[in-house]
Amino acid sequence: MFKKVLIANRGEIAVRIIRACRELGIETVAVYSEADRRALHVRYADEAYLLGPAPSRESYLRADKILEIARKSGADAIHPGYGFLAERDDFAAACEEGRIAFIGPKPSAIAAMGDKAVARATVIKAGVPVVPGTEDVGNMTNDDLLGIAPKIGFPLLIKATAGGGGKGMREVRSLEEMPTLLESARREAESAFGDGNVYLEKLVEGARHIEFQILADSQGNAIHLGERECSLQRRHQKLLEEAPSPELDEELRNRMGSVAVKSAQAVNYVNAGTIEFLLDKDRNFYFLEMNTRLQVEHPVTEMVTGIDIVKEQIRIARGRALSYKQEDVHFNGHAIECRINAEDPYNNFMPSTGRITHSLLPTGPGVRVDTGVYPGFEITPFYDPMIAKLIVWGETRAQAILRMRRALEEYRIVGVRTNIPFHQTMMDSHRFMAGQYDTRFVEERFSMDDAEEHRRKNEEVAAILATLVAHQQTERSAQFVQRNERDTSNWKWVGRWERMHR
Amino acid sequence: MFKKVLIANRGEIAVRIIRACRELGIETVAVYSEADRRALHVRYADEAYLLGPAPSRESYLRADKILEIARKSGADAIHPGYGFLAERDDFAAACEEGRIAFIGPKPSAIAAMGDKAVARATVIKAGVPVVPGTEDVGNMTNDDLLGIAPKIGFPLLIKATAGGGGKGMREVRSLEEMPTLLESARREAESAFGDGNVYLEKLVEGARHIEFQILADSQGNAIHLGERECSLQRRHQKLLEEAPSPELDEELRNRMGSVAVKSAQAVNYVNAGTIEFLLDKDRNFYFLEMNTRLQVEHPVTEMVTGIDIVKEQIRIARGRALSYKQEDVHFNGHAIECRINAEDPYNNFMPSTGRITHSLLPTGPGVRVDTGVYPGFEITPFYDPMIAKLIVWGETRAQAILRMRRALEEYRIVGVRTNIPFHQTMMDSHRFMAGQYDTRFVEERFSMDDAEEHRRKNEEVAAILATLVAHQQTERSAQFVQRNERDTSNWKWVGRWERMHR
Amino acid sequence: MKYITTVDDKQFLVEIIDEKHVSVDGRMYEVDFESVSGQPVYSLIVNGRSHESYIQPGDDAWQVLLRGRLYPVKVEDEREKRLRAAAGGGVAETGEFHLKAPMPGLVVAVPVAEGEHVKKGQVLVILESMKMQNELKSPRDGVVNRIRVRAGESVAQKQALLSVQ
Amino acid sequence: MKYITTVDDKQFLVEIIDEKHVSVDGRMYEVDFESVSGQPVYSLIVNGRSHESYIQPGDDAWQVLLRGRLYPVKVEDEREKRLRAAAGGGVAETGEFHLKAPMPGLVVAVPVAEGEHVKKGQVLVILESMKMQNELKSPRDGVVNRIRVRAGESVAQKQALLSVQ
Repeated sequence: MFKKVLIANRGEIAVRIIRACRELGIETVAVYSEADRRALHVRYADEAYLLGPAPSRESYLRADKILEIARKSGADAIHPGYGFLAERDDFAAACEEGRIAFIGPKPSAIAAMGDKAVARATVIKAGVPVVPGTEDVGNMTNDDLLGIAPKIGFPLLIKATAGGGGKGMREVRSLEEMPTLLESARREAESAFGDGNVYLEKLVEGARHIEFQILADSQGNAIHLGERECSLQRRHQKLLEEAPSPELDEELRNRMGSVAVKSAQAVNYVNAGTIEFLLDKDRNFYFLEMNTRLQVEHPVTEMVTGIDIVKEQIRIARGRALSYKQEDVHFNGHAIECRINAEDPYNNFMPSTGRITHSLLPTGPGVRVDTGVYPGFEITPFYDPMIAKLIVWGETRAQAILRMRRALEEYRIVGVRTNIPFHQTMMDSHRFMAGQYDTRFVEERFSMDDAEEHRRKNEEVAAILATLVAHQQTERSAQFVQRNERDTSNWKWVGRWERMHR
Repeated sequence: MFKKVLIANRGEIAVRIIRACRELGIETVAVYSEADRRALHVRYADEAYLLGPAPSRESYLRADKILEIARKSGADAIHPGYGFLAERDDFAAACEEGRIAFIGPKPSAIAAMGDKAVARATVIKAGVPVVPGTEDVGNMTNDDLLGIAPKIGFPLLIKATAGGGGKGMREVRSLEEMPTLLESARREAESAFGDGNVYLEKLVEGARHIEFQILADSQGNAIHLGERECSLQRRHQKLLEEAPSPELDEELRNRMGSVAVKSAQAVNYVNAGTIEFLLDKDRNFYFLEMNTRLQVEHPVTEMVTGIDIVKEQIRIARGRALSYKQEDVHFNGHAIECRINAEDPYNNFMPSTGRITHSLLPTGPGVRVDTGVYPGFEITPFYDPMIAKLIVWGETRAQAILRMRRALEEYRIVGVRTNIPFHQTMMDSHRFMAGQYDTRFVEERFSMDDAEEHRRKNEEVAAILATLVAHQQTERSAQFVQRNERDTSNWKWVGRWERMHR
Repeated sequence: MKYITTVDDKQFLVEIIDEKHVSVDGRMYEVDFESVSGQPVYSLIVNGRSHESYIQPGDDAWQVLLRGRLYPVKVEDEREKRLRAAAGGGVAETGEFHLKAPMPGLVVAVPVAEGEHVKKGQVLVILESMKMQNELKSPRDGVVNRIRVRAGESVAQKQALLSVQ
Repeated sequence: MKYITTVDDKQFLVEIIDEKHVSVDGRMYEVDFESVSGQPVYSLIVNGRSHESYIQPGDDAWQVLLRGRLYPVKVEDEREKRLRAAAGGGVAETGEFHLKAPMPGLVVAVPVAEGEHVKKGQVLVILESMKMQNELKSPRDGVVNRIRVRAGESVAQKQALLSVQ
């Protein structure tokens, strides 16, 4: 067993990994930026070391410093979480050289899957279907891409080869708008990954985003833990995930699952990873990309399988065989995850910063919250706006939705705006309830004004509430005036006292 | 379906029931005492009505007022939770008369099982083994009891016939000490239940307290959801429960389970209930009593079966058949519940009151918290000291213990003392880990000083921490002095100003 | 005390009678109003119905978050209402609009120039914050004025970026 | 600044050198000490080890709750230490002990009388609170004095109940 694991990350995922380590009796080392001295992962870890100033480049992306801290603290292993250094093959290789276990795949697998163009080429060879797009190419110029685009056909997507999380992604409807979009995609990719390379892919319309969780050990065993439905996205950022997908039946699940396992095996994959597919209206599916790391949305899979994916990752990194065979994996009930972001859904999802002054977590049966924040914590503009993940389990999808609805209503966060109202509106949406949605649903067919009837019902209550608060404020400021008057008279009294003792 | 349910309770269980109702789309009515205006159940319910002053007799025990509120608000049903009016057959009967569904058993079943002496007689007739003790008797005088005691043999227990939760219970080692103990038991029973009747029972030594969760519908179906191990008690108050019991195997579970179902059927039981057994060292088991209501510790059963017991209670009260047959009930993994009480384990478990100023709930995989408190809430001396239940699930008992250990470490409550350190010490106890404990373990073989090595390790850190805080305080008070000096000079300045303008 | 309270497009005449009574358009309500743990979280029980709300002052209206929905609510006493009526409507459409940074961040681009005519909804500034590029748009048609930032510059929250006249 | 700090029966010489350095019995430590969200919750990183603690002043020692264990810690500067040494030990065993109600509650019984000799550990008052009967015991041998409450009486927190001399 590892004795000590360094977690090269922050926020909810660092806390999640610390929890797994603690439950395995492994000591934990946190690293933190100056903005995160009071962050939960620092509070919960056994050891904590400062990396540098708040910007990621000077802290969580400083591979050199992180390795130095690992050596200094005597950590046997590093868990990279997601984002930051998680999909950097050079970092995984540096860990290997430093004789520190990297809790993730081999550098070669990261490299093969990390460059989206190489990944496509690799899985095509293994007979896995892919979305039509630019093939086997690395550094394409804008001219190259503009030339190939009409052959792929519009609409199409520009995607960052180093990408992830929708960063550097742009949708192109015509050749005319393509040059500008290429520029902005490259700019965003450069800023997010330090790599401005992009490639093109046909936009599959009416598609669902379905991904399969893979576990593979170093002894050649590879299994899948079923799918996650991740079609609810906005600007290519996932907002809500569920397992299982309302669209899949067992036959399709088995078929896609075995293709997913085959894709992972094509790069001799070891550890936890995710194969993303697009599923079109006719139930054809295409390999999109592989995420060679733990996903944000891994908890929905944990809730329906009972398998702790992070613990399994650690087990695999120690060289042990998987605890489960494919036939041991059973799916029980339904799970939904809502990503709670510090964003204002009433103002174009504008990020919101500030101090969380009050917070009440939803708890009770079937509810899990993964978060890195707490009352008193300051949300800074340096990192991504996800402050918590709210996950529920129900015996059926309907029960999970009803439970999520009550959990969202219970969740109170005061001090920053959050997208909780967005999720509440989603839970009330008939299309969502019916499971009828695709990746364009949020942007094209969803509105925050949906629930007009709900609204009318509570207008009078809102009027009473605001009037009472306004009235209270007026009364209070009147009292301030009165108190000031008393203060003045105090001063007068001092004067009088002075005169008396003159 | 019911449209509106009144919850005749407070605290975590009121919140638990509101959650179930909300997930079923049922409106909820809270009732509250003057001390509970800001309580969580009032905040979460759709409607809320004041009952009266803080003491239970003037609020939560006011059956008349509660029924009036039910009528006024148009509630179809009342859920009594546990404690307060939950086991009062007259209240259940009054609900029936008022054509409001009582979410619990028929008054006749409450009456039969509520009087412990009658209960014993009833199950004996049905062929269920009981602990030797006073039989078929109601109002026994002290003289009667002192006469019978030697026949039962010492040690024995005095128990309140209206009892529950260990109130009015006393252990007697000899005839000499019995008169005093009878007095104090009757006094406590009178104060807790308004009924000073007591009976005697042989004390089974080295026994485990094992209880079975029963569900029975009005159509004659009755099943059990397996057992809960509740042997960890102090002063007959349960502190920690787990499911399954480390002592039971499947054969014994089936045998005890079917006796439990038979006991419930002996009183034509309908709804959720619990049969408590003593299990002695030789694996003989004896019926102790039936709790004709939801139990505090129901969540451990929910965690291992996936069945929402409160939702099932509501379903049964509507006259529907159970959702499950005995063969649908499967046990998965292991669950532990720690009752978090506002009590100081370092000071003889003295209750602690005050305002919770800061609180951080443990969350993440496999953790559930049921609570009625939040930061800013005031713990008053009027109600019982349980402020939360921390429940964890693990694939195995060992994993559940490790998870509970990390959850307890994460749980921060500032403002009142809690028994969290007690549970932490328990999780480190070798006997607990091995599952080797009985109902006397906490009082006779457990010590808060157990973990001496742990202690030594952190003494130096504690020294540094306290010195830094003390130092900071000294510095700060020095600053106050300086500020006061400035204030004085301000006054001087006023004087000077006065003189100038004279 | 009487108030004219506007929610969405609906107007209510709200009278605070005493601590426990409020009338709305002549309908009398019994109210029990408490703030929770010193936060802008309020518990209101009105004729038995329990509501919890998070209420913050906004630019020209209270922001009331109630069961997950946001209600901007304007509360005016009768004197204010009369004054505003005298001044005439259409306040927001006239005068200069000052674009301020809604959060600290890095200016990625300013795709407009001083003197340029812009349409309502047109992007004025792209601001990167929390790893996202956020487009700050013009709330109305007008002419760009006083650009105070350049691409590559870091800005503080509420820092003035430019105005539209 | 130098302190003599006692935990359980163990004494440490703790010197606060500057904001970032502390020496304990001559061993030098790098410390990073922060209070969390304005509460008596403290985060201490000492030579890389992260500790979180809840620290409250007690009657004669700081109550330090660290990883679930409670440590009563006495902190004295050198002057205080010398004074106490001069005054002689065994402070707690002399003088009058005043029994105060640890919480509000109802006095169920006072099973002792004024002038009665009591042993250490003997029950002085039974106080009902939170539905539990709590036995308040004598911390040492002595004679009961000044009983100020009777059975059936309600008492406030910290209210004086009786004393033992």
